[in-house]
Amino acid sequence: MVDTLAHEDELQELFEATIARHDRLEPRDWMPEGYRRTLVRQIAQHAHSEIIGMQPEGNWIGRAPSLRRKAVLLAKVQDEAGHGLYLYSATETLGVSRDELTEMLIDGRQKYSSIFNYPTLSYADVGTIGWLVDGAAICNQVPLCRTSFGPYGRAMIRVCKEESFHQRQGFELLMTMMRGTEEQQAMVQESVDRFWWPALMMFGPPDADSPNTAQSMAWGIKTHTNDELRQKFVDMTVPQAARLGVTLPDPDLRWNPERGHHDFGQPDWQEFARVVKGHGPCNAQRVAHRRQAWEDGAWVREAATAYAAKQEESA
Amino acid sequence: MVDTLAHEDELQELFEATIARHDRLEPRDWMPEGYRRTLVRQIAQHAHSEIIGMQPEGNWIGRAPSLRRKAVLLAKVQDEAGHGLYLYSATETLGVSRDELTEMLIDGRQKYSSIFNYPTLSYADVGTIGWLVDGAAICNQVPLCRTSFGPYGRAMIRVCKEESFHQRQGFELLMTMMRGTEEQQAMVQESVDRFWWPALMMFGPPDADSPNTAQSMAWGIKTHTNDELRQKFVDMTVPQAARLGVTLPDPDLRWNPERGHHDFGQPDWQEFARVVKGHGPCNAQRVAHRRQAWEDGAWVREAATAYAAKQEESA
Amino acid sequence: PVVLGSYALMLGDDALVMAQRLAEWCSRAPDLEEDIALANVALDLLGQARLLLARAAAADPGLVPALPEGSPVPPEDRLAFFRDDHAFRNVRLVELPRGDFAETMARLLLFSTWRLALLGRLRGSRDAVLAAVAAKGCAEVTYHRDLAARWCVTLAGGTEESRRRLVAGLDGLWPWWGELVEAHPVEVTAAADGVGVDPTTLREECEGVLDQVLAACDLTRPDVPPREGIRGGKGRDGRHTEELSRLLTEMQVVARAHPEGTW
Amino acid sequence: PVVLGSYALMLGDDALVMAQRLAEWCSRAPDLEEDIALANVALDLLGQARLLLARAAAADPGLVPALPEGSPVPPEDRLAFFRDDHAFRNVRLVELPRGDFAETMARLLLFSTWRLALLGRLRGSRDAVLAAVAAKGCAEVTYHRDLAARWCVTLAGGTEESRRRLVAGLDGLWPWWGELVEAHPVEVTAAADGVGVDPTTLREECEGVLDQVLAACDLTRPDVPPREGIRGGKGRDGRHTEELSRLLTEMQVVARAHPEGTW
Repeated sequence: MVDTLAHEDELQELFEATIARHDRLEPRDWMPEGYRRTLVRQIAQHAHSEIIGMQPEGNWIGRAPSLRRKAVLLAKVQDEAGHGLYLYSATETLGVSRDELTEMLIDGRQKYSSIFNYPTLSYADVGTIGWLVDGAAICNQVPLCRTSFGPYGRAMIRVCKEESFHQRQGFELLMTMMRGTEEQQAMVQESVDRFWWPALMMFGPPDADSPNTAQSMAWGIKTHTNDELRQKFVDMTVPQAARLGVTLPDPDLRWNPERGHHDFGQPDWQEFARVVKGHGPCNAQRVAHRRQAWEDGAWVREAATAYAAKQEESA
Repeated sequence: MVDTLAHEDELQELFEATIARHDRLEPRDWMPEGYRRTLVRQIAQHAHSEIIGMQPEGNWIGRAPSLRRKAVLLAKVQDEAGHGLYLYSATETLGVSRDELTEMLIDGRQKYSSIFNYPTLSYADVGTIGWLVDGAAICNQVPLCRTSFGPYGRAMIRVCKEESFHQRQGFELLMTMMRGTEEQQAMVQESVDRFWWPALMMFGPPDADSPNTAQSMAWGIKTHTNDELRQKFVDMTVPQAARLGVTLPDPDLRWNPERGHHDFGQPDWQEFARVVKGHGPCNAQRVAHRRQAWEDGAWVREAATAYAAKQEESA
Repeated sequence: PVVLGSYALMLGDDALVMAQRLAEWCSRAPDLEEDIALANVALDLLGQARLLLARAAAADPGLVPALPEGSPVPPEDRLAFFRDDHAFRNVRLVELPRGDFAETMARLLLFSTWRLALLGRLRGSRDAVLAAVAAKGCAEVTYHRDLAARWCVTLAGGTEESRRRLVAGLDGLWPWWGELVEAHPVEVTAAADGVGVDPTTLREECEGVLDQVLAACDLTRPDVPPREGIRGGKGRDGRHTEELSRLLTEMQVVARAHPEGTW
Repeated sequence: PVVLGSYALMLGDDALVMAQRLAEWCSRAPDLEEDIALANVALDLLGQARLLLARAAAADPGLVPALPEGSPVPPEDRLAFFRDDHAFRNVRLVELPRGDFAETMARLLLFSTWRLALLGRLRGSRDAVLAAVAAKGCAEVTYHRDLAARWCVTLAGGTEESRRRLVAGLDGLWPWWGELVEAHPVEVTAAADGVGVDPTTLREECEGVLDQVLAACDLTRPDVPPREGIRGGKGRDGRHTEELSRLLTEMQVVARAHPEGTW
């Protein structure tokens, strides 16, 4: 027992040295249980967000208003499924299977990004999600490409590359619509009005209310605080909004030359808390949709397993 | 054994006398097994036609183009459910339950009018079904108000009254549409083109190919031959078509002053045979829809039965 | 008249959207009797919707979508068929997918309990049309509520499966209930003007009735918080679920294809 | 060019409607891999549809619906989004509801077996655009057919339930198969002109392939006659099932709400 502990101490030192060097940990390396647990939770939540995130945009695939836009949208939602796949693979290297995580998602034991609990109400939302939601996701995720766990960091590199392509596509859709009819322009503005505050919430609560940030930063799982990332996002987005010709619905939003940043108002954090707790406009619907697909597909997965087993037997 | 036969002979005589007097038989009266079987089959087929007939029109309730038309259509389809109810009640007086008959319908052991195996493809079809299909049904059914079996005859009186109301409503919809835009007029003509021949098929095969007609007429279950009724329908419909301003799609259709009737072409009886056999455009769909509703509702019917039983127990 | 128009629109949209959902049951109900009963409820609500939308259009012609010059489409149909989802003012409860029979009856219980209380009070409206619609509607909605209550009790006391489904239906719908007894500024003003009813004043009565029905079901009110709105807005503000635009897509397709059509 | 236009329209509509149905699986498939695979198939077919509809519009501008002067909607989108169901020329097989996963794979097997045979021959079309679409499409549809065949074999040899569902899917779809290998006059003329393929000449090859897959499933071709048309007409004549207008209602709603929109 004493030996094991001594051994663990050494391993802990090795681990900390790796983190300190900004080197990457690989699945075969020893890691503290808390680190592993935090990683699994974070990667799973990210994977779930990709999968649940297919729904709000998927809602418009059938109604896309041109053949080109239909293909672009379908391909984008398909990419999200792909991101989910890479990320679930990263959790598998930590010993947790995709099926287990899916069960935790549909049981409500694990979360996904609260942004997807808001409905998509017009085709402009497809553009706004690309521009604001993927934009915010990129701000969150680019630093994760250098995260301390190898498989996660490599997955994030691929994800970020595709997300930034999606972000440009979203912006381009909105730009095209802003050059269209008055109704189209109004659709874009209305959509931005709905998504602005939920997009700011994507960075999580203010630093003062984010108790896990310090540990995650120490472990190299997180590299910037919520408020830092939120500020970065606002600074990046304001000039893009101007280029689009839309107004961001925040009367407190203005350039602060002293700080060299934009000042801006705070989202309704009580709303955020309610949505995270499950009471957002679409929480129940999103989880029910995922559960339905999972349950409807059970017989197919069983058939594939049974068929593979029979093939193996006869081989 | 000899006695029973002698007794049956007497009953048969009584039965035949009733038929000969054009009096009505009631459920408690003795009737030959063949008569009962034919009646059950005919009434059930009629009831099934009402219930399956809800689907082609029901297809447009959600899309009805005005609030008034939506209410008219919903009320009409509701009436069809009501007709189904009366008719199933008539079979119940012959000792066959609605549930048994429904099982026979969804198993394909019993038929319904082949007209409902054609799709409804535009809102004009709602009018055309009222005008032509209900019109043909009335021609078939008015004589049945004097049919030899009491409960059937009484059900038919009520059904016919409502059907003729529906027929006028259908005609009125078409008339309104013919006063509308060019597109609406074209919709009406296209719909009439599709439904004319199937409507003529509703009277069944030509007399020469209708082997059961003689027995049914002898029993007072049927009072006119298929061809007589078809002629009557054509003669009734041609002037209505003229009033509407639509063309009936039959190049052979013309007034024959010698016969005092219209001459007309023959429907494609091979198509009729194929549709009756189950290969029409919608047979599979109609039966599947009915089966789905029946199966989806099983737990509700079971719950109602269980609840009633508990109430009885505790009473 | 602007407030009256917006208020009538709210009550009309509630009835219209609920009727559209209920009519989906036609030819799909568990039994012919229920098929007929659900069609009856839908027909009553359609009738109310027609009168209320016509009243809305008369009170505030600015609400009515413009169509090509000379279009014969009457104002109530323009409102029903030519507005987009964000111009609808119904509570979100009525636009949710129909669900199974238990969910349908649970929703009808919530909706008709509330609407009966509302129409009861609306009979005293200073607007004669609203008062008349309410007077006629009370008898109709009493039947709807009884139908729903009877079925809820039957399903609760029927089989294990029916009870499970009823409970699931109630649990899923309860978060949408609060919206019915919350006041939108239009409702508050309409109440102050003596033409409408402030729905917050109906809460106690309605929840009392619901508690009675639930007690007969051997159930209690689900303990779930309300569904969030969007930017503080809900159905009455034109901020709906994803379902409404799909519902309207179907409902409006023929009318919109023929803006100059006569039906 | 009129025949070429109508012919390209038929092949384009087949691809478009099939893609619309397949895309319904997005976020609903049994597993992420299948979600991605079905989206791939839909994307390939969407791409084919775009090229074919553009070819149809170029060959016969008379096919293209008119929109308000100055509308920026390109011809292939006008064809996709502004025609009514009776102007669509797809076979009815592709418009049927998606059904379960087994039915989807059974349908994809029938459709892609046929389309692969067709595109293989169409590579020799005298029309350079059709020939190029066919050449590119062959690789795509080979993958579709393999995917479908692999899943049919897996489901046939998986569990009792999966086999039952596959058989039900095949039985239900078979009556619609005949329509694919029947010749419409446009197809006959296109074939005679050297631009198209007479589908009756594909029957033997296709049914040979299907028999092979079915043999691997330990099944034989269902013995069911074809579904009747309407007044002798089927999908190629614009006489469809009730499903197509519902599918188009969804597909076209946003585009039609904005006939002058830029997307």
